[in-house]
Formats: sequence, C-alpha cells, structure tokens
Amino acid sequence: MDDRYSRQTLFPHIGIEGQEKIRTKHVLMIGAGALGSGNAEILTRAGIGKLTIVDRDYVEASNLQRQQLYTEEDVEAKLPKAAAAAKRLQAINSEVQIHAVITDATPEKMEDLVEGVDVIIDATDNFETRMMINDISQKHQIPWIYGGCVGSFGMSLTVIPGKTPCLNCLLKTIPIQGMTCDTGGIIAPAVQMVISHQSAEVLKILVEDWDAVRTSFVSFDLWRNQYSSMKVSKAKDSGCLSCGENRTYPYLDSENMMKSTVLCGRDTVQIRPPHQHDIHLGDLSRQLKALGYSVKGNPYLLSIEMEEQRLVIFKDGRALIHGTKDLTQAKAIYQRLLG
Amino acid sequence: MDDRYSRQTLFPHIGIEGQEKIRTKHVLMIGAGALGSGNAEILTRAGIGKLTIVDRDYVEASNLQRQQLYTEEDVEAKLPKAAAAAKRLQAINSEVQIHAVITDATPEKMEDLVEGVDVIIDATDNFETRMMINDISQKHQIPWIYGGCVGSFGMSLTVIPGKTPCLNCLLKTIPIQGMTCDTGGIIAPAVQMVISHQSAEVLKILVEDWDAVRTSFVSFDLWRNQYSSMKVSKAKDSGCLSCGENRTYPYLDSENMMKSTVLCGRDTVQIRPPHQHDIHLGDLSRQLKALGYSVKGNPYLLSIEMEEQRLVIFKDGRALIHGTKDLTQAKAIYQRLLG
Amino acid sequence: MNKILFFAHLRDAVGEETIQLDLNGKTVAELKEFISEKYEIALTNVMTAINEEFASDEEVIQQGDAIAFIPPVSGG
Amino acid sequence: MNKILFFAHLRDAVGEETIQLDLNGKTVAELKEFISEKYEIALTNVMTAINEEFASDEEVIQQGDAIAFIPPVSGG
Repeated sequence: MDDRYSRQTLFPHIGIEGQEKIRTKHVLMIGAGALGSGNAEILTRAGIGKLTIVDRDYVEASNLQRQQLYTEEDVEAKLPKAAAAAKRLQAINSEVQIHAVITDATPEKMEDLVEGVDVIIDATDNFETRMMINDISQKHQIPWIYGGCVGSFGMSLTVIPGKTPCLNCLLKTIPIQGMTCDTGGIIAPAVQMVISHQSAEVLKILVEDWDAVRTSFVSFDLWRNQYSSMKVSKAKDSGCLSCGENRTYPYLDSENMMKSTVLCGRDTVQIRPPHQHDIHLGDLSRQLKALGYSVKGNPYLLSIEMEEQRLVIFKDGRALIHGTKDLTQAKAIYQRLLG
Repeated sequence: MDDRYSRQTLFPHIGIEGQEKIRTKHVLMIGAGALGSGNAEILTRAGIGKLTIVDRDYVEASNLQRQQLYTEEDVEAKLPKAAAAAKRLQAINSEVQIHAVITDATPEKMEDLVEGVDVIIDATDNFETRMMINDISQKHQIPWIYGGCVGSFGMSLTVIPGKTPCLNCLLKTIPIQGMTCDTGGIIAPAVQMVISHQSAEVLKILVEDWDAVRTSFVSFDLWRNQYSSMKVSKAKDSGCLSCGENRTYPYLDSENMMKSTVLCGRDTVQIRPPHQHDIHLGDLSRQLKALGYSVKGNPYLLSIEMEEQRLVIFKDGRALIHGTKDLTQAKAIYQRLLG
Repeated sequence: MNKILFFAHLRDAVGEETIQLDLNGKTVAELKEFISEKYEIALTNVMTAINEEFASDEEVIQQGDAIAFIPPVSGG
Repeated sequence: MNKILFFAHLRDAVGEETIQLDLNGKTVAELKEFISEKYEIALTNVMTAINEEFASDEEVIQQGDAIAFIPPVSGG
C-alpha cells in the first residue's frame, strides 16, 4: 500500500510533509449519522492518525438513504453506529487508529474526550450539543467545524478559537425551530456538500495551512441552485459568553442542559429545554402538517402523533413524550422534531 | 426496510411520487473511479431502479484515498472496479438492480449501453470519452452530467439535449492539458463536491423536476474558497457538430478516436491522438517537473520517467510509451498525464 | 430600494426567492418584525447578511443594500 | 479598468488570483494571447466568462467587465 496516498501528496498544499502531519493528528467526531459517516470515511481514507467517533444511536433502515458507512446487515444487527462505522473504516484503512465511543456526549464526557485532540468535527443533529462543542472548543483552544443540513439546504462554519467569531457570537442562543431531517427530509447530495466543506477545512487545519482556512459562513441550496458566502469577522463579540473577555462557557453548565424525567407510572418522558423560549406554535404546526404529521393543537400546546409515540409540546418549549420510558430515546425524538 | 426512504420522501420536491419515479429509472455511469463510486453509492442508497456501471480498470492502492466503495481487500484481490463496486452496492441496497460492465467504453459499446437509459453520469477521467458521451447523449436525447476535478478544484455541467448547450458548444474541441489527478493530485473533498452537484442534478432529472435543473456551469476551489456559477445559455451554437442543425456526431466516428499500436518487438506502445494539436511543451514540462516528475526535453519532444514506464511525447501530441505492450494500460497512462 | 433574499424553508414560506422593499434607515430588527408579521414566519434565530456580510439586529439598512436571511439548520 | 480572475492551476501560474488591466474594446482572443505570452501559459482550451456569463473568443470586452478564466479539468 506504498502508493496509497500518492494523489494526496501530489496536491501541492499537502505534499509529503502535510501527509506526515495528517498521520500524527487526532480528530474527534461528535455524531456518526450522515455528516459523521461521510467525514469519517474521508479522514480515514486520507490517513488520519487517530479518529474518535462518539455516537449514542444505532443503525436503522431510514439511515441507509444517506449514511454512507452502513449496510442492510448493520440494520438487521441493530449495531450501534459508532461500532458499525469503526468496522467499515478499519476495512478501508487498517493503518488508522479508530476509537468508537457509544455514549451521549455530555459536557463531563467531552472534557475527557478532547484530551490531545487537534480538531472537532460537528456531526450532531441538534444545537444543544453544538453549543456545548462550541464552548469546549473555546475552553481548550481546539478548532471545530459546524455543519448542518436539511432538505437540499446546508451550511458550514469554521471556528478557530482566538481568531474567528464563535457560533455563540452568531446565534446568541440555541435556535428553536421546526425544520430538521425528520421533518423537512434530507437528500444525500446536500449531506455530501456539507461534508465537502467540513472535510476540506479539516485537512487545511491538519496540515496547518491557516491562511487557507475559510473565514466566511457558507450556505447553499442544491435544488434551488443557491450558494452564498457570508463574511463573519465583524460578528466577533467581545461580550460573548463563550469566547469573549468575560467568558463563562454557559453550555458546559449542566444547569443549561436539557432536562428529561420519566413521569412515574405513565410511560411518558418529560423534556424541559434549558431556557424558556416561546415557540411560535402556529408556525410549527403548519410546518409539521405540511410534512404529513397529524397535528392537533390549541393556543397553549400542540399534540403530534408519531408511529409509536405521541409528543405534546407546550408554548414554553416543554414537552411530554408519551409511549416511552427511555430518556435517551425521548430526548432524541424531541431534538429531531424541534432541532 | 419499509422506512428506508422516509427522509427522502419527506423532501417535498421528491415525495412519494418522486420516489416511485426514481424506482423505475435506469442510470448509466461511465467510470467507477472517484466520481463513479460516490455517485453510484448515492443513487443506490436513493433507491434507483437500475444502475449500469462501466469501467475498464481494477482497484489499486492509490485509489483508496478517494474512491469510496473500495477496501484494502479489493486492492489485494485486484478486483475490477465495476465488480468491486457492485459487491458493495448490493450490500448497501439489495433492492437495486446493479449491472457491472467491465469494458472500455467505445462508441460501438455505448450504442448498446444507452438502450432504455434515463440519464448518463460522466465519471470518466478524460475528455475523449466525455466528448463521446456528449455525442451519444445528443443522438439518443438522453441528458448527461459532466463532472471533473483535480487538486481542490472541480466543476460540473448538466446537458439536456434540445434545451441546454452541449459540451462541444463550450469546448469546441478535446482540450489537451497537463493537469490531471495523476499530475496535480486530488483531495477527496473536491471529489465529493463534484458528486454533490452531479447527484443533485440526477435526482432532479429522475423525478422530472425540469425547472430545478441547473443551467449554469459550476466551478469551485475548496482550498482557495472560490465558487463560480457561469451562465451558459448564450453558448448554444447552431453550428455545433454535436447538437447543431447539421450535426455529424464527430466523436462517435472511430476515425476521431485515439489510436494505439504496439510497436513490433520494442515493448512500446504508440499513441496517436485523434486530431493534431500543438502541445505547449515548455508549459507541460514545467507542470510535470513541479509535481516531481523527472522530465527531459528538447524543442520537439519531452521524455518523462515513470516508475516502470517512460513516456515520450511529441509536439503534435503523439506519444511513445516504453516498457509496456498493453494497449489499454498505455492509453490509460497517456490520458492520465495529458487529460 | 433593497433586495431581500430568502434561503431554505423561508423561501417556501414567503413564496418567492427575493422581494423588493424600500428599507433605507430601518434596522434589521424592524425588517424582521415586518416580514414575520406579513408572512407569519419566525425570524428570531435567523441570521442576516447585508451585502454578504453578517449583520446584527441593530444594524441600519442603507439605500441599495442587499439583505439575505439565512436560517441556521440543525440536521446532520 | 477590468478585473481578471484566474481559477485552479492558472492562478498558480499567474501567481495571483486577480489582476487589473484596461481592456476596453479588446477581444477575448486578444486578451488570451496577451496573458499567454506574459505568463507562459496555454489558454487555447480555457473557457472565458464575462460577468459570470460564457463568452466566445470573438467577444469584445467593455469597460468594467469582469473576466474569469476557467480551465476545463479532466480528472474523475
């Protein structure tokens, strides 16, 4: 396999020297869904030294349409994504050290996971975890790369601590909105385009070509043929609680994390978001109905029928998930529908 | 696997109806290298009815860095790419009919291959085959999607016969140039970004959303953060020999194909390009040297040392490949170095 | 006049990719409120670009500025 | 004045992403010949965009037009 990286070392911005750097670096991937599996495959093929993949989920049939490491066999075996990913990645490149971690990424776990890490790739499906990654990145001075997609629409931002604005500078809060892959659908080309942007940025960082790193917020829509590149340097906020002068890393505080509780004897889990945000129930209801969900509601709440569960969401963001006692499952359902 | 396409049918521009269309369509993929393997995986996961994959090559170690269907095991077994691709694709989706054809795509073979095909995806590594695809597309009124990449740079164009200009309108001739993946290298993110554009266009065509089809020539550079979208409607040329009023389909004529001959008793193959084009030898020499090749030359020819072969190229594009008697290998070496 | 560009699901809610409005002297917050009410969409968490540069809610729009609304998406 | 933008390996050959030249009244073919000689690069098969629209070699460049050279690439 001597010749293995020849097309990559021929690329002048990587070269033999860059390849040597890639071989000694450690990337932490949070999530092994669509963005995670694609990014993991590129880095493994590129010859990354070590790749740690963190995921809480197992492989399901509805993943196969866009999550590139998985097969029908993995669905039948209900393999955890991190384990199924590691198996395929090792067959692709046995030289790479793959570390699969089957867990829900919490602030406490992240503190251990970032030890010795050079870049963090965001491959999560919710903003709560992203904001936590953003704080961890600032605290430990580790670059991270945001990626998100829904439908044919996607976006990416590279965050370099001490240099670029952070995601909290741009968003100020955890966005609540009703458009996720589980509501707006997703097509694989949009996933791949986000992966292209994320993985190119990772390679630049790994070979330490800092001048090449993208300083704009990219977004695109492949179905509508839109592409936009928004300069963000002006957004850097010295008062930002994540990267500013008096930073407190609010999203590492478990007080700010989503709370979930099993309601005793009711086969129901209650989810309470970290901050009270008023949700525009009419807007959410229209979106979910347009997507074929059966939604009933009144001015105080919406009730959404799902295959095996029923989700009731209140105006302040609190929700009851009926039909489960599994906290992780309930949290995942909530984040899927509400981002 | 009932739920398999749920995230795709949730996407409003596909829906249940679009999914049904995808399931009845037939895509022809010419090439199973980097662009071919990525496009094939997306279409297989998307539930395409039938996919025909044509490739002349077998899996080598230097492919693994970016050709996503292949593993170390395929390299050791020296499996033909079309066969290795089919094996992996069937594990991903057993519902899809995969047809692997291990052959060099010639005009004669293409006439058979396009029977009943809805879209052709270009995943070749040379313009001679592309121009032939372009002519076949016009002759049989089948849309095709050009994709090309080198380094961190890539491009794509959608050609709809009777509607958009064709590749021959834009290029007028087969470009000769010294920059290919074997000379300029290639990074996987650039490959994936071309695939994103190609596969989104294929999905639009399969679900017959003609208004959404991209009418501009896209090019981008992920390392230099460039993206450009060039309108091409003005380029449609009524005098074009491929799509104009008096069309002759010049690239289906074997007179216009590259000629290769084994030179008797010399362990050498001669390659003669279809048209006499003067090559800028100084320019080619500089590019190849910059990439680490040992190049010697005089005003009439260049001599390029490769691992096991030596290539001598003359100013008119004719070349001798010393160290082989294999016509297909010699042709592949020529096209790799000269595009 | 000012051109306003909508991305992703905002485009569907508005029904058009771009609209034209005269916004000289208005703030981004004022524009967001107007659009929110007129099209019944939530713009609280949506990012705003003025001439391809990030703009805060306080920023004042000038004659000829092109405004784009980009909703952050969470899927992955 | 006119801005000329170079993509991919052309950018490396020229050494800059953009250059400024006064090209009012010149054809694309004339510009190609000038650039070819000055930077020793082959532009015969390179596509030209004027203001993000495809332009033939015969097209005449106007004051203020932005020109981009896009080399077709064959890798795949």
